[in-house]
Amino acid sequence: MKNEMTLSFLAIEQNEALARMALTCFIAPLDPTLDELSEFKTIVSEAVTNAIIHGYECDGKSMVKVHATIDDRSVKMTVTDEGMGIFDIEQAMEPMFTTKPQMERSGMGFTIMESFSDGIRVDSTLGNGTIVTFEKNFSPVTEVSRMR
Amino acid sequence: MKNEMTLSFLAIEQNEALARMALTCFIAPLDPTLDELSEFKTIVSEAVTNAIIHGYECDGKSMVKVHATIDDRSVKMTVTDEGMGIFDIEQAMEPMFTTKPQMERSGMGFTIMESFSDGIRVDSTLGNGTIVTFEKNFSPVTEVSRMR
Amino acid sequence: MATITQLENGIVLITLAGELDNHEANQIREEVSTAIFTGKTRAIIWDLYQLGFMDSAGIGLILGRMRDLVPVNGETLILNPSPTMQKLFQFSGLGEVVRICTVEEAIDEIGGVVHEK
Amino acid sequence: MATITQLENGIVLITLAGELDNHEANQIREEVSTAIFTGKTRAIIWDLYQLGFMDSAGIGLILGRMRDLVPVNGETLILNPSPTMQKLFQFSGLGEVVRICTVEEAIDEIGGVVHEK
Ligand SMILES: Nc1ncnc2c1ncn2[C@@H]1O[C@H](COP(=O)(O)OP(=O)(O)O)[C@@H](O)[C@H]1O
Ligand SMILES: Nc1ncnc2c1ncn2[C@@H]1O[C@H](COP(=O)(O)OP(=O)(O)O)[C@@H](O)[C@H]1O
Repeated sequence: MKNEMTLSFLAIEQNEALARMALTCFIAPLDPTLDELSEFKTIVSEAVTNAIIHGYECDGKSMVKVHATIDDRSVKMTVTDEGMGIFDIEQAMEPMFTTKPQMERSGMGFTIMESFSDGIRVDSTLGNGTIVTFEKNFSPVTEVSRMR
Repeated sequence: MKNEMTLSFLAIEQNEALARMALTCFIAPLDPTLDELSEFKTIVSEAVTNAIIHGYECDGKSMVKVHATIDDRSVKMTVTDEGMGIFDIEQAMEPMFTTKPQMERSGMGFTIMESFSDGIRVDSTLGNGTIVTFEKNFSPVTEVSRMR
Repeated sequence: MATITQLENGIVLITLAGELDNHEANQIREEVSTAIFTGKTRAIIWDLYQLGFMDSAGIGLILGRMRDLVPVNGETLILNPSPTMQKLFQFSGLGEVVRICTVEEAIDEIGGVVHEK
Repeated sequence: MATITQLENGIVLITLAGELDNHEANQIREEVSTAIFTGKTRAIIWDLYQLGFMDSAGIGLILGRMRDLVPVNGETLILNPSPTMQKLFQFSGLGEVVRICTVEEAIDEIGGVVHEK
């Protein structure tokens, strides 16, 4: 199947749940396994949270944008903010690296996004914002692997 | 509270559920009553379905756009398509009027949208598309009126 | 989702669940229609007790099936809609065929035989 | 949502439900921290059996509370995460404190007294 959506929302923490819900509903027709679904949800949550709290520091007035497409059983997603950008992308992607230890961030976001997706790409310019692009492939539907 | 979101999606019928879900999740922090919630969901469903099936005739390539804001306990929403537009808005809003009886449309969409909202406005230009704007006010939260 | 049961005496019971929107109505229309034209249907009971959501597409679906029954002068009853759905039926002039009752009571009203399960 | 129970012997049981994301972690952090600093906490049991979703914010919350316990050399056990959550704990080096067991078994491991409810 083919589908496409864009969701934009204010940079407030409440909208983390909104983004997860909308994207979960978007991929539901692919009939993902429980594990695929929760991994995808986790990716969405990590990327969207980063845009809200790092990109915009929860300013409550800027907009985070999530764009997603379904092409057969592959989902592509980009999470975009026009916020502060990342100083050193390589460093940011290291496990345990965080610039917000005082907020008890674990620095595991990018590690999780990498592990749970089939490809991630980070583009960022200091002062201009960040675009994180993912791809995740969903397994073919077989009778036994689904909950229905 | 204040919040804002925009959701765009391809004109396919599957996305009716996506729009309902996303908007339901968006207004959840208002802690609406069950009736308020299901009336709001119905409004969303009617307007989005119209954009998909009347505006774009389910072309599967054009995008429907839903924009919503929360200001205190009032929600404003616009559903926009750049599709075929409405020939005669007054006639279209009459109960039982439909241009798609062969699809078993009941012609009750606008009547429902009017009844369940606190204000509706329809702007449309033939060949250019339609914008439907709603307002719905949610009752103040009281201990007894909520399910929690 | 629609579960269709052929009861005695030409009564068809349609139990709806999930969310009945335009997409879902288009998915189940054929199955429901076929069931009605199989056998001598003289009444339809729609049980909405388990239905979580319905918009005007549900009205269209039900009105369409009422039209199917016009030639045989058939009856329709709609059971247990939510308060919001009930309003939709009122707006559409279907308030009179709505009942808050069990399927057995509805069968009784139509004049069928109630069978113990 | 976090339900916090002070058990005997300085063990605090934190039962999580719903979705633990950054927003939720920030909502419950203070309550959890306060509970730990009330009384002489020497061990925390996190029961995730009813938790529907967790992302790295949950890791941050749990690691933060493990740090709270460092001065008293306290123990932490994480019970019954979903397969996806279990992966998050592995990635973060917390795999060793994860258990698939009942709260009673966890108390037993820590060396507390199991009370019948
Ligand atoms: N959208 C973003 N905008 C600005 N900085 C970001 C963004 N996403 C990530 N970062 C930076 O990368 C670091 C590592 O991110 P991540 O691995 O998700 O861990 P965490 O969110 O726990 O800090 C963050 O601490 C932050 O400095
Ligand atoms: N977005 C739209 N674009 C074009 N025409 C529309 C749109 N929305 C409504 N209409 C027109 O208005 C009529 C009445 O709409 P409505 O009351 O929702 O009933 P129904 O959808 O059942 O036909 C439709 O049949 C259609 O001709």
